Amino acid sequence: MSLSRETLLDIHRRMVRIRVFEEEAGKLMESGKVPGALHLYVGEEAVAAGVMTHLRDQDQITSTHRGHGHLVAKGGDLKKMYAELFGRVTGYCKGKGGSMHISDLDLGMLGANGIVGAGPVIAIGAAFSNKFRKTDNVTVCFFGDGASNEGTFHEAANMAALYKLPLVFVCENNGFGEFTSQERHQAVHDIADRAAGYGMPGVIVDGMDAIAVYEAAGEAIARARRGLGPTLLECKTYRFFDHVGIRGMGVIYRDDSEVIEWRKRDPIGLLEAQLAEQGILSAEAATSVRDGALAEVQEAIVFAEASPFPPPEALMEDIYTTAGL
Amino acid sequence: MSLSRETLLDIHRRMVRIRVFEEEAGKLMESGKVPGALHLYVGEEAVAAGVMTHLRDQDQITSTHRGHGHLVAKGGDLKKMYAELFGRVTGYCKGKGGSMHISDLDLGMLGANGIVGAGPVIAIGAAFSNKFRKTDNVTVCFFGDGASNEGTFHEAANMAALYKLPLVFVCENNGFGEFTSQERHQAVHDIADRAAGYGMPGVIVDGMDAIAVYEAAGEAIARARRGLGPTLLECKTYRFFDHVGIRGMGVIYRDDSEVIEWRKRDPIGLLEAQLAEQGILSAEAATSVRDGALAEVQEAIVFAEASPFPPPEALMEDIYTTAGL
Amino acid sequence: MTASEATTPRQLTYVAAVGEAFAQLMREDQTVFICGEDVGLYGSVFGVTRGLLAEFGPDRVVDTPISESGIMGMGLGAAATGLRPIVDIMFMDFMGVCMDEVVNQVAKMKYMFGGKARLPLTIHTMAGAGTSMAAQHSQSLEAWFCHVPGLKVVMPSGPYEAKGLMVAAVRDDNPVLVINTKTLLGMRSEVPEALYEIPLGKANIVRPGTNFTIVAIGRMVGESLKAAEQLVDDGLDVEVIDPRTLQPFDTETVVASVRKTHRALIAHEAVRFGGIGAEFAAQIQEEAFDYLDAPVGRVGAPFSPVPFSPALEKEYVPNADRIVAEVRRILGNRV
Amino acid sequence: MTASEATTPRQLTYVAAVGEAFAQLMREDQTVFICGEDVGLYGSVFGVTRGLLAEFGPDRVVDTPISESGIMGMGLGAAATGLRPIVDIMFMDFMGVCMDEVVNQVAKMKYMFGGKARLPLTIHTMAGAGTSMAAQHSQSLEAWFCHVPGLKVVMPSGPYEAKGLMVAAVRDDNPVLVINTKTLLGMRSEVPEALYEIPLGKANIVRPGTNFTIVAIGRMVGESLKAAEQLVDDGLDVEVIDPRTLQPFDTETVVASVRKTHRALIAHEAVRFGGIGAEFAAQIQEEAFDYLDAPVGRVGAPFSPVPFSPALEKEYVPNADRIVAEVRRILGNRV
Ligand SMILES: Cc1ncc(C[n+]2csc(CCOP(=O)(O)OP(=O)(O)O)c2C)c(N)n1
Ligand SMILES: Cc1ncc(C[n+]2csc(CCOP(=O)(O)OP(=O)(O)O)c2C)c(N)n1
Ligand SMILES: [Mg+2]
Ligand SMILES: [Mg+2]
Repeated sequence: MSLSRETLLDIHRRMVRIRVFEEEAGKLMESGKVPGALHLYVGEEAVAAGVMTHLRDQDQITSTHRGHGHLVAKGGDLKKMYAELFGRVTGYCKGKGGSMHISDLDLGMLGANGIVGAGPVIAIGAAFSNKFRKTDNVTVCFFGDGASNEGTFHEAANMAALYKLPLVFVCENNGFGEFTSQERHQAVHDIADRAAGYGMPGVIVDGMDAIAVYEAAGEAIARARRGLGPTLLECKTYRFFDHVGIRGMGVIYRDDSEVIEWRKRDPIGLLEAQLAEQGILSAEAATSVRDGALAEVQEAIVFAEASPFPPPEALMEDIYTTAGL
Repeated sequence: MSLSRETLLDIHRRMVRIRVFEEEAGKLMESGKVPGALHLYVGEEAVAAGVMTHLRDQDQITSTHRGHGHLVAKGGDLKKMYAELFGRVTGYCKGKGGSMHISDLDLGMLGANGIVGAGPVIAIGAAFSNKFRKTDNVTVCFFGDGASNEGTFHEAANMAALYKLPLVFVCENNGFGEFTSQERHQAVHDIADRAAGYGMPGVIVDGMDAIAVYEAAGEAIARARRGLGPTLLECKTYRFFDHVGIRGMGVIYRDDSEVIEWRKRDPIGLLEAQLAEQGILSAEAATSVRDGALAEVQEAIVFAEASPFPPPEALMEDIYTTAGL
Repeated sequence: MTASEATTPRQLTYVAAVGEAFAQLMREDQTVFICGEDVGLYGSVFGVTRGLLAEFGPDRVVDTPISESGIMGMGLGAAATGLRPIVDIMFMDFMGVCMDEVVNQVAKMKYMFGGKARLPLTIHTMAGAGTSMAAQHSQSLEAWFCHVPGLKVVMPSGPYEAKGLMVAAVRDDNPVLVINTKTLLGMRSEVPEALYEIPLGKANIVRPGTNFTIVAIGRMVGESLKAAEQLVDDGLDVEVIDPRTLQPFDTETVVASVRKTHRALIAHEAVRFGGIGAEFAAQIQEEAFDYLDAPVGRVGAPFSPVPFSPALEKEYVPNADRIVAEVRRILGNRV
Repeated sequence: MTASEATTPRQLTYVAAVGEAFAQLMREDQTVFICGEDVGLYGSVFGVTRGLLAEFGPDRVVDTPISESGIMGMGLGAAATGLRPIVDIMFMDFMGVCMDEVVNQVAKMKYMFGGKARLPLTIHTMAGAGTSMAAQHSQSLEAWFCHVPGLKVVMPSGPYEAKGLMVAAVRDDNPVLVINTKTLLGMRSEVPEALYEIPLGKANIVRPGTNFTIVAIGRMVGESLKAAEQLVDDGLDVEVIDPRTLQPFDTETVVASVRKTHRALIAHEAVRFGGIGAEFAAQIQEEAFDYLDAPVGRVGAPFSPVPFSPALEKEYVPNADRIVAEVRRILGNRV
């Protein structure tokens, strides 16, 4: 599959927007301006961008606690996203969800989730619904290496294969479940090895290589759209920052050398080199993409900070659906 | 591995005792004498007997809702078992557990269980305990094909392989989860295929052939004792009776022809043929084993029916451990 | 709506009433489907889905693997994307296996998303002891779910309620937990053929009375009616109220009754300590304190797991005699 | 035992008190081990197990995969075979993921086996809102577990209780759920260095008073003490009682207090509807009906999921002002 110029630039732009969104969000959290805990996606941008570039608004995704990147890549409104992180009424969830529950049902983004492993079983429901309604929409379930040990993944994988659901399980294997490295939480090296036990293909891809992710995801998604059933796509990636916040080095649970090695394969740097080589993106162009994203993000932050907090009476609203919605 | 005469006769005797125990229990349930629901083991005797013949009293097993066969094979006291089925105070659980919770901690039988999939996670605890206490005891976890779709199996399998626990997962694949055939509850034909996804060996054995089960179980148990970690042993077997009770044919969810085919490979008939061939067990000897078992069972039933029901005050006893035990 | 308004004197069993509600609702709305263990080919171990597969086919009557978390998640994901699922969890005891999906996902999604979700999801399950099924197949755990914002909880006390509340639950655009009682499945009563709704959140005065109020749920409604007869000799004219919906609870109707009768007792099958009866009693004494002539009594199961032996289980499950005794105890020498 | 009896005036934070209890208990009994997510190398996300891995090694301080059912089952299987496990479930909200293991297995095994099981299992978790962690990391669900026969439930209100109750819980031969409160972790108080037990099932009168009783748990104990000060001007001499153990509940101490003070209120962080306060209130009106001059009040969270926005969360979490207001409301013109 050779990618068009537009597609390549599209992927690149999504990745840069995620990176800038996360870097700024991280600073705001560390400075105490954004309340709560942020799980940042920096280092893993190629996965969200490579997959999401294939999706329509009607295609659903289930996300994780590390969900900003997924929503940005799915086309999320940065203003509403930042407003949510700040807990403002203009946010995606009117400030009621925050980072861990950020969502946009209109974009098929069924929510970040505070419960590890919650996504897979929700994803089979969305996929079932797509099939039931005779659409060719697909559902993509993002989950981590740590989440691959929750029983919910197992149940969802078995049901998806049994019902041949239009679903793709995208495992973001960043080598750690919180502060526990993969070899300390499972005896297998490749999570894709679990696919065979459910009767679905298991594919491994370099999660730092956006083009590789795009191609592998393309096949899995096409397969799902054609009604041929689910695929387990394992993306080998790495979390540059800490589990929560922005600190990436000098942590007790991994060596700085490991971080340095992975950073050499920064997914954005990697893609920009490939694009430069193909004469598709010059250094200047790359910079202007970043500047554009930064301007957008700064605008979103200004919007968010200028937005009001929800009024006290909002506390008891949105719990139940009354008339209509 | 060539089996000694004693071992072969031991296996045979265990199987016959299970068969007779279950047939009589089934009648008593159908006639309303035994309250509640009994899940009978008839047809699957080779699995319990082939595995249990390797175990010591100190080795633990976790069982299922279909647990009589496991306890009989582990050396359970038939009197206490029947008394429990009848809900009498002389029963294994003083009548508080019944068929679905029959257990004998002194024999390492950690209980039948009313929750499908409950056993695997309890089994890793027992296995962890064996390792922690530096014993070479092993734990065997029995579970069904239906249970293999519960998240608990997945979590336990992963943890057992990760910690290299002295544990053997014995899947009793009888082709049905209640009234749903295997091809209608999972997309894989061999549950053993799931082992690779956890980093443990997966072995398939003819669950109607007691000798084959004995040999395969022997290797897995020896491996566990040597500290080399868990094995997933899938035994292909069949439930001759209905999910609950004794009716086996004329049911909506399977063809009689299928039952008839499987019954041709009745595990007891199969073993007796093998033993006759080797001149180890004559037809007469086989009959006397059965007669002996029947006498034992009848004695147990008389004991049980003659036993008193628990007194009302027993209702509020045994909920908490007070002084000591 | 009371039984008298029923359009026909037709009698139906509880199990048939539930099954009829399912079938009629599936005919009415093409987005309704039901999934669960053995709900299709076998028609459910309790018989509540018998015949559905034949009429609606495997796309809408879905047999599932034994994966309660998966089943509940499937219901949630489908509800969030435009369908109207009915999820069957065979025994209420198994709700523990999918508790996270029910409590952290189903109940909270709408709120966490700032209201931007419509979740017309019905969860159907079977509660109750008395069938020699022991500790893991006999529990009544309604109190857990009534404590969870985002859920509605109903508990039918008979065939008429079973159908009417199921219709209201499935048509409701919120997650509703329908708790049926296995020992009531054979009970018969008048059940209209037409689709009818019993409004959620509205209690039913089953037996009007003047000087004592019994608030009973599920199986205890029938037991309370028996108790009421026995208490006539005590000079008590008992009003029996069936809340029908436990969440939201119809405080108004119950409090109005107690302000009239001045004495009250709550009866449920669940363990007494921490049962929903505690909430009802607490509310009654809060709202009707100055009207109460005696403490609000509670009848529930003792603080033990459900025993297997019939000899113990009959001591365990509350009944009319237990209710009568408790009424007399709390009235003591106050009568 | 009250703080004054402590052997040394040493001050410790809540988090350090829990950690010290773990370490001392592991030194005392070689069969004690702790397992959970990131309890080893990282020392737990709350810091309660910091230093344990270094002292006791990986066999006794076990980092687990993210598999709550597996973790809980591991604790149960180990307890049933002679060990004394401490299982850590990071946030109480995650109990839903292993609810079956806790409720159907851990709580019932002894009874189902006719008493032939000894289960010295301690389950440790963190509850409470107020940290902008939203709906799935902020719940207080103690009511669920108090409703389950076979479990004991404790909820420390400060560092002294955190250590003493943990010691009692781990030494107890039954499954005990220890619910710590994340917003109290930084709180300091006098904590004896020696291993000491706070007896399970015994309430503590934190502040003696004569004409009003507040029964408060966890974080609400401190808030109630503040409220008591504010209420002095109302002519109220408030007695504040911390049950410390919720299951079994020390009805005796609480009822004795109310018979003396004639007015009572329950305060907890959990959702008010169906909270453990309902059980306490129901028991008080049952046991002290003739002594009550006013309805038993309850303060708890409103009936909504926990919101993320600080602007809403501060409205959500109960506090001293809310308690004062509720006391005044129930007394109305009765004072
Ligand atoms: C059921 C549950 N258990 C534990 C946690 C705490 N927790 C939050 S994120 C996380 C690690 C998840 O690891 P992984 O799935 O690999 O995702 P990653 O953070 O690496 O992106 C854990 C243990 C949780 N939120 N939910
Ligand atoms: C959590 C849970 N879900 C459902 C059930 C109802 N149930 C009892 S046995 C059974 C089938 C189990 O199938 P399998 O594991 O293959 O064991 P088998 O009965 O075939 O021996 C089911 C669904 C249960 N007891 N527990
Ligand atoms: Mg990870
Ligand atoms: Mg089976």
